Amino acid sequence: MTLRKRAQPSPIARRRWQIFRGNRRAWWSLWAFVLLLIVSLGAELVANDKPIVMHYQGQWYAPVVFDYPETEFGGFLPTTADYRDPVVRESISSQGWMLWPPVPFSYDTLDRELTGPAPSPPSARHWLGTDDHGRDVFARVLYGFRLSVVFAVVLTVGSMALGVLFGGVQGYFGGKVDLIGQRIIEIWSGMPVLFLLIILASLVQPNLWWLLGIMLLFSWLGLVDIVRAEFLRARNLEYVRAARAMGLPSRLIMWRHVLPNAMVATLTFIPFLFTGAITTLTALDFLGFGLPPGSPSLGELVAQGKNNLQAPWLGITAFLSLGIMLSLLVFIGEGLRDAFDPRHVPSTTTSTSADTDDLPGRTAHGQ
Amino acid sequence: MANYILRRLLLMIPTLLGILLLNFIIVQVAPGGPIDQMLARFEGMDSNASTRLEGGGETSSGDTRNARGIDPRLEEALEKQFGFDKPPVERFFGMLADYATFDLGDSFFRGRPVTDLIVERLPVSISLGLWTTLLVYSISIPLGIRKALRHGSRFDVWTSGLIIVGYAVPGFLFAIFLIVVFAGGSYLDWFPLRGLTSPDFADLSWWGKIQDYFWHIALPVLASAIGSFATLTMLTKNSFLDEIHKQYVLTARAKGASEHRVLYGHVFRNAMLIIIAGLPSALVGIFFTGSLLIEVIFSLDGLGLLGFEAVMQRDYPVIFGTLYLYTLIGLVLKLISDLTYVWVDPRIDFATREA
Amino acid sequence: MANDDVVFELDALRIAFGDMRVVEDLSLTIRRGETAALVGESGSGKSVSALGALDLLPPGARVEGGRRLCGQSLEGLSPRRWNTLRGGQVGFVFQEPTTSLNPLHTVGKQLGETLRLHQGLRGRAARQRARELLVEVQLPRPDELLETHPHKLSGGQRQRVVIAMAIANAPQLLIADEPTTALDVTVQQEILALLARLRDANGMAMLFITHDLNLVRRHADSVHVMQHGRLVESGSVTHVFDAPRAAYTQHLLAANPDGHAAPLPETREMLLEARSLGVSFARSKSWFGRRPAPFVAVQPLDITLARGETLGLVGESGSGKTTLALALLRLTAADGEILFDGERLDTLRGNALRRRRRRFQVVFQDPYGSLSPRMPVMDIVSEGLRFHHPTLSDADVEQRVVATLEEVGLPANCAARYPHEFSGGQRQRIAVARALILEPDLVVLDEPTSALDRSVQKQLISLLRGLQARRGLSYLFISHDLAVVRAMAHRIMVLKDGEIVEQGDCETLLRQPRESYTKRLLEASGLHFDT
Amino acid sequence: LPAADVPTVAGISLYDAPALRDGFSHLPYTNPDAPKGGELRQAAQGSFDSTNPFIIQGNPADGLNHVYDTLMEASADEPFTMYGLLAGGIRLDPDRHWMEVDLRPEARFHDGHPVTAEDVVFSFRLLRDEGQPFYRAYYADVDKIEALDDDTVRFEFSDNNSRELPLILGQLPVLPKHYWSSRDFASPTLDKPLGSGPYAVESLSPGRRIVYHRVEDYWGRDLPINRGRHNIDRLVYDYYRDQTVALEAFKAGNLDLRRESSAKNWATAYDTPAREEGFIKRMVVPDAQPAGMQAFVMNLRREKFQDRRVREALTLATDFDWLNTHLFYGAYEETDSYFESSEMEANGLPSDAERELLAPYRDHLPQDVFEAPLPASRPEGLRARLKKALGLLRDAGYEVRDGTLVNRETQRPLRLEFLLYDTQFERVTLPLIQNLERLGIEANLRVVDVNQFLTRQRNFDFDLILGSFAQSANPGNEQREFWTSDYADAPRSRNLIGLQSPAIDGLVDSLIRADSRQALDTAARALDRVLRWGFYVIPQWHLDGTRVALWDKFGYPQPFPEYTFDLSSWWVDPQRASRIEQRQRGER
Ligand SMILES: Nc1ncnc2c1ncn2[C@@H]1O[C@H](COP(=O)(O)OP(=O)(O)OP(=O)(O)O)[C@@H](O)[C@H]1O
Ligand SMILES: Nc1ncnc2c1ncn2[C@@H]1O[C@H](COP(=O)(O)OP(=O)(O)OP(=O)(O)O)[C@@H](O)[C@H]1O
Ligand SMILES: [Mg+2]
Ligand SMILES: [Mg+2]
Repeated sequence: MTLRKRAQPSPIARRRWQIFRGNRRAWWSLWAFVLLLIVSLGAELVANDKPIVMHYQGQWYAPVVFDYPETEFGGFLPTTADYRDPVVRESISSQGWMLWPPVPFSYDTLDRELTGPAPSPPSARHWLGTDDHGRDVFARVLYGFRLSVVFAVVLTVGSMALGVLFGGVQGYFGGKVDLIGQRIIEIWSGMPVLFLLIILASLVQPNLWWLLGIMLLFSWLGLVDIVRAEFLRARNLEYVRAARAMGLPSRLIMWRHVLPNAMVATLTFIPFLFTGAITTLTALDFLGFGLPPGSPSLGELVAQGKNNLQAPWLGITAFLSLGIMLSLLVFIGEGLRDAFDPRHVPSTTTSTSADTDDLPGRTAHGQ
Repeated sequence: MANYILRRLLLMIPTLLGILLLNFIIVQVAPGGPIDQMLARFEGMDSNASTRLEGGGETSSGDTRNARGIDPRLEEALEKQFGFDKPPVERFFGMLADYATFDLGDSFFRGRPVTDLIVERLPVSISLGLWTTLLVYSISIPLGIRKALRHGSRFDVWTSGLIIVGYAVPGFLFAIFLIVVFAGGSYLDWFPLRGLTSPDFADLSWWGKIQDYFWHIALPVLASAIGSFATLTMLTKNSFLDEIHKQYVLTARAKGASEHRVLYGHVFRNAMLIIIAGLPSALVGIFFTGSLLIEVIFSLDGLGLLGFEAVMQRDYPVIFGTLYLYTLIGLVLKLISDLTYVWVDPRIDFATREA
Repeated sequence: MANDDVVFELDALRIAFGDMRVVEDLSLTIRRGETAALVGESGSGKSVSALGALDLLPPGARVEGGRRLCGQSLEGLSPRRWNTLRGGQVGFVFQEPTTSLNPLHTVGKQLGETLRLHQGLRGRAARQRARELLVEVQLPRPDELLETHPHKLSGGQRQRVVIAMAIANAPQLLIADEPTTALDVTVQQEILALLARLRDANGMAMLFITHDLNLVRRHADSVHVMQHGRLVESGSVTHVFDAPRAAYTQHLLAANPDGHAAPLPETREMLLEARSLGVSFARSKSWFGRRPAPFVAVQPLDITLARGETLGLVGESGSGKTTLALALLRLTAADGEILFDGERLDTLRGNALRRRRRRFQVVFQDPYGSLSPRMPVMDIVSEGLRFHHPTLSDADVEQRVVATLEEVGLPANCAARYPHEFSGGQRQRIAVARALILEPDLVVLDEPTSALDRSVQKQLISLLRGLQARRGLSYLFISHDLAVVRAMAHRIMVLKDGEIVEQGDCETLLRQPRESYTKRLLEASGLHFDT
Repeated sequence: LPAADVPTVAGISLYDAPALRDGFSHLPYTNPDAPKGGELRQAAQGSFDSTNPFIIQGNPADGLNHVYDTLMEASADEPFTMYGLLAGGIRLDPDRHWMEVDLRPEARFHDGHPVTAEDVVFSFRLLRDEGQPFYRAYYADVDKIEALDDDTVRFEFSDNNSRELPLILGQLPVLPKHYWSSRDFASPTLDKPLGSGPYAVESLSPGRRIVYHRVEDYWGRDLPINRGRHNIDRLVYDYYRDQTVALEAFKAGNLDLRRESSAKNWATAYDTPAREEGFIKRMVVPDAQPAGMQAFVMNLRREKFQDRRVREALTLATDFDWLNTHLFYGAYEETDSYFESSEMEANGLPSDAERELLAPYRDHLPQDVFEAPLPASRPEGLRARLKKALGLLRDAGYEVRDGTLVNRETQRPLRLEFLLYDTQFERVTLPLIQNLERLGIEANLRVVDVNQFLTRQRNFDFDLILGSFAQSANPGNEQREFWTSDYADAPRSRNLIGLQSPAIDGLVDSLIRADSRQALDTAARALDRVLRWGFYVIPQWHLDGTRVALWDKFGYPQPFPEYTFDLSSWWVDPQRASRIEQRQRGER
């Protein structure tokens, strides 16, 4: 028997990892995404309207972490100092120094020394220009990326879990569970989301978490039908019967046998669910039921792009941020798909055929 | 099966009731009603879709004419006219009784039957929905299949890139882009800016009408389709990747079936289940609620806009009438898609499986 | 050595998956009207060679060496050419008949497609021909079957459909990979006779892959023996069988299922009892038509199985063996009473039933289909163990998996591979390992040895018998291979059309069959059951 | 006074006599020799589904007013002066208890039926009873209407308080009785309406476009009031849902003229080839209409706004200069008066007449009203203003603790919420909020949908909202609703501020009772003074004029009429029009 020697602790995981790494596009996308995520998580240190550290009259300050009143630096306002105010800046630099983040604007900083009208085009001062409020677009994208990613991650994971759970249970058990479950879902999906948002907005100032909650209540509905269909089909397959014969409980059968095969759809949807979540935020912002005004959301940037056609950098930036994020996710998703595909051919053999625009496995595939 | 269908059809009644009731309650709870809306209208504070969706000027012009205020008796009259003097329960059952006979009532604000409003807007929605769906499906599915065949190749990568770009570009931004470039005064002035047909449509020849129609819907359809390619293509690709290595594909190959036959005759049906599963909701979405912004931008009066405006204006008859209709169609579509599952894959049944 | 007579020729064929070489230097030639048998150890590369010859391997496989059909090289053929070749000039019967059919197309449609592609037959003509083909391969109820989807057919029935497809266009070369494993001996005889007729009439060449040396002896002209991906011996049947040169060939020829099940203890403790157990399937009805009478797959019957006993279940293909077994294990809906270890099984449900399942395990007739395609072997085998014995540590589980895999003759290092990367016989053994690892009291084995060569078969049988002796296991053993049944069973039950025609003690029944059906079975098997 | 003793005149004015003598030949801002012909295409916003603009239901098309003649027609050159149109002669009781109108006997509807007194009475009743609710409010003081004979109508008024009523009646559109008596007036229709006006509907397609053509044999074409007006042959209203697209349509030459409401678009959106080639031109048409007050309104019903010093501090936090240069391309002017850019705006120190009006309330008013000149002096530069604001807040009993402004007594922080229903104003509100935050005020912006906005506005459940107090050249009764105590607690009233000040009540009274322009101006200035020194709102900005961009094919009289932007006196210059047409054709 010509079985390959493998002596790793968890060979299958290793194999998947190897395949994933073998897919250069996915691998680099993962890195890029992680990098972006890290940078945006540390957004306060990258783009902020406060110095990271400063030295004034022989004392050290860390304005990013602590609030100091302006009076501390010779001003008259007893509230948190505005370090961008020329008066404050002058006072500090005459008796010390400040270390500014690479982008000296936060997402809500109005550039009061802007020379032209806002939105102003990209320049050395504002790498991606300013939006129509006079705020730095780069800083907004950075913070917006973080916000959107948090929103999208939670929403995606949440709706995946719910969608797969409900769709799976209905498809797998069928009968009454399916019949009644489906009707309940139909009723549920008939809920007027817009009205719920309106009601919500009349009760509280909607914030990220509120929106997330409401969206989570409905976003999973889109997945249910597809997962259910897959489960309806898969439950009749021979290996599911085999798993039942083994005495496995339904949850395990669903989780380990049916789900991995219903994953095609689900896995395909992840990147789109992810960006879909961001677009949902956009739409909500658009309708005025979104994040509180001033929040750095990519959606708001898109809206601004539309309202400021004369300032194409707004639309382009929004489009690029969304596009890059989606591309990275799709590529990572493809890598994952391959890694979990039992039939995936390791890149060593495909590397030749993969790059010729030819059917893969020229000789072997037939035809 | 006939039994199952019958049961499903009967279950539609409580489902519809449930949806209507739920909506009725929630809509009652939401702040502001049609009367406030009506009064706001007199005060010049319009709340139609367009004002919400775009940036305009920085000054709000007040209208002196209306500076006179509103007669409090008017409010009462309106209440009576709209039937709000009756208790909600009575209104709800009245509505149900009407709906049972497909009488959807009259719009508060437009003073016309809801059915007329819907019928009037159907051409736009059907045009947009039909052509968008056709375009998307006829491109995405073959493309997805091709991508599955050439998984990992350069073709696969660049097409992925392309459709992702299409997905990432916000539809309305793209629509505006199309308008500015292809229909505006600054660059190419090739396409009309708005509407479904030209003003002189009626006088055109038979062939001219067709041309005129497609000339008008080209941009809107493109704009509303652009974002839809990605999911469908990727879904098709991945389902095909999943199926393409199964043993029966080998059998088909061994039979001497051509690649095309293997893919479309054998794999297609096996892989299409989830795409069929997603179809009803996609259809309802595209036809009825879909492209609100596209409709606004291309000044098309479609159902999406009708629904949105009805919500914003609290035009209850329109809200509930359309809801009733869409839900009914949605439920029927869902039943049809369930039956399609069985037709596509005869192994599927809906019977209970015990643990 | 080009010769007009040579239909098919392989020249130093080499096949590798990645860096794993599975076939090395395989050369053979087949002439018109010749039946060449390819035999060898399970996993030695027989199927892969056959697939490789026709470019049917999955991507990632590398095929090198010369392949010629009727003197024409098969390298670099255009897709169009391949299409006329495959299915037309070359018929192919796959080893796994159960999974080879498109699950969504009716039998009629799949047969019709072959006919249309190569003969241009359509409509009534195609249907007529398809029906004839079904009759030729001995399928009952041909009209109904034409409208039936594969999942409603028994294993043997599916196999015959595949054969019908392969011979539909009177190919010049027929590659048949274990074509008769799921067929009972009488049908097997008829099918092989049919193939022989075709061979003689059309001058068809046949590459016959099998592990059944009896068949080779009786039906083949030449034989090629493979081991570890290499050809160890080839020659005419008489030559090789009479004077095997290679050690492996000698070993293979010597290996015959022998021995008998250990005698039963005097006190027979009942483990499984079923009373008037019957299974019927609703026939699909046309719209608004009246529902036709259900198809009765198993007539209500009684069955008993004692602790430590092996009951051999034999019978015609499609007679309801698999259905009966599944019904006994509550894997398909059935009427009647089932008692397992004194407990009513048919009324149990949910968790209670699930807990019991550890005690009765099953090896499915279609091992490929019964293995989750996305699970590596390690997970497949260990899954039940982890669930039923949650206290076991990872290391323990792993060690037991490795041990079990070794027992069934699979090396432990295959644990990280997925099912599709195995040969038919290997998969069968994975399925056996999965059942045995739970240490059940009863195992239902549905054709567990159909894809195994004699030597592995022998090894497996002795493993099963050993376990029985040690742990008092009971087996319900379904097989067409009477030699194996004889080696395993205490008692035999003969099934025909869902009815028990005869049952009794193994030796007695084999030596003195009472029913004519049984007699025919025995005759056809070519075995001689004298003491 | 009996009707016979009252002279019959051709025009009436709110206070004084109309500027034009009876028998004038044409309105001063028209060109009697203007060529007829051409086309004017304009964008309309949204959609329409009705041609009946008078009723509640339906979404009426634009431009329907061209179809109907009114009793009188306003002059764009004078504030609140009207000349007879259908009315050939007017007899107005000097005490304004009644008015009689003589219809011109030659007046005809488009179908040839004469316009009779019956039609006037019918129209009046129809609009009052079935028309939009404002008609009922307008005509509430008309006690009686009566057709004296075929051509004479008499209106009788219930009290003489509203000087404006005769003018409002002058705006009465006259509908054909014979047409409407067989039709349902109350529900929307898409039939082409029948009127007697200069234009008639040529074609319409609901929601898309409506086209009017000039009625060639319009009965009134040679009236002095119409001479040189209604020159353009076809008026086209194309409906666009989206302003961006409408703008593109203009640039593409599908529209001839566009009023621009956005400073940003004005500054950036018109750089097209057509403009460089001189085919498109932009201009700001000035008008002398008072700009009114657009502002963030403080809700005085809330405790925190009771202190004038707090209110003043809040007004100090706006940075108009920054907004104007950075957001508005310098297009606007800061508003500081409630009667901005009109005679009624208060300036410098109060005049004697004003002092006289103010004197009775001296005790209730801050000293500044009498002693400080307007506009109120404010420190230059944001920092200085913030400093002053901080000082004011400290005086008012607030102090900053841990960065937040808290009331020294109650310990409660000063929290403000700006309520908006429209995201457009976000960009002007956020800077203000940031400035307020530097003072330690916890301000936030809340954008809700219109319905909720209305509900909250009705219940006066807000801190600050965007309010707009539009002013006409002749302020009148509406001032009561804007400023007086009676309306402070009336739901839905327009006294958003919640003013309850006897001084203001009194000043409004004298304003409404003013019997000459002079008296009116004085009262308005005094009122303006009091309101401004009360710091009830955070004023915003205004624009004196209308921004129009047009394809350069129009002729228009110059100088423009003083008060209104009036397109009816424009004409199409055939030569320039054909040049533009050539260009359009050449490019396609
Ligand atoms: N897709 C694959 N990837 C990797 N290894 C494979 C793959 N398919 C088959 N193999 C390996 O190739 C070897 C030969 O397999 P093959 O199916 O030809 O065996 P076989 O001789 O037909 O055996 P059996 O009699 O059991 O069917 C086996 O060891 C199997 O594990
Ligand atoms: N799901 C089903 N629906 C309808 N008929 C079925 C179904 N499953 C099996 N049958 C029919 O029941 C009969 C018995 O099938 P079964 O699989 O038990 O045969 P078997 O004895 O195992 O045959 P083989 O030896 O060929 O595997 C066959 O005729 C088959 O066509
Ligand atoms: Mg094999
Ligand atoms: Mg069987």
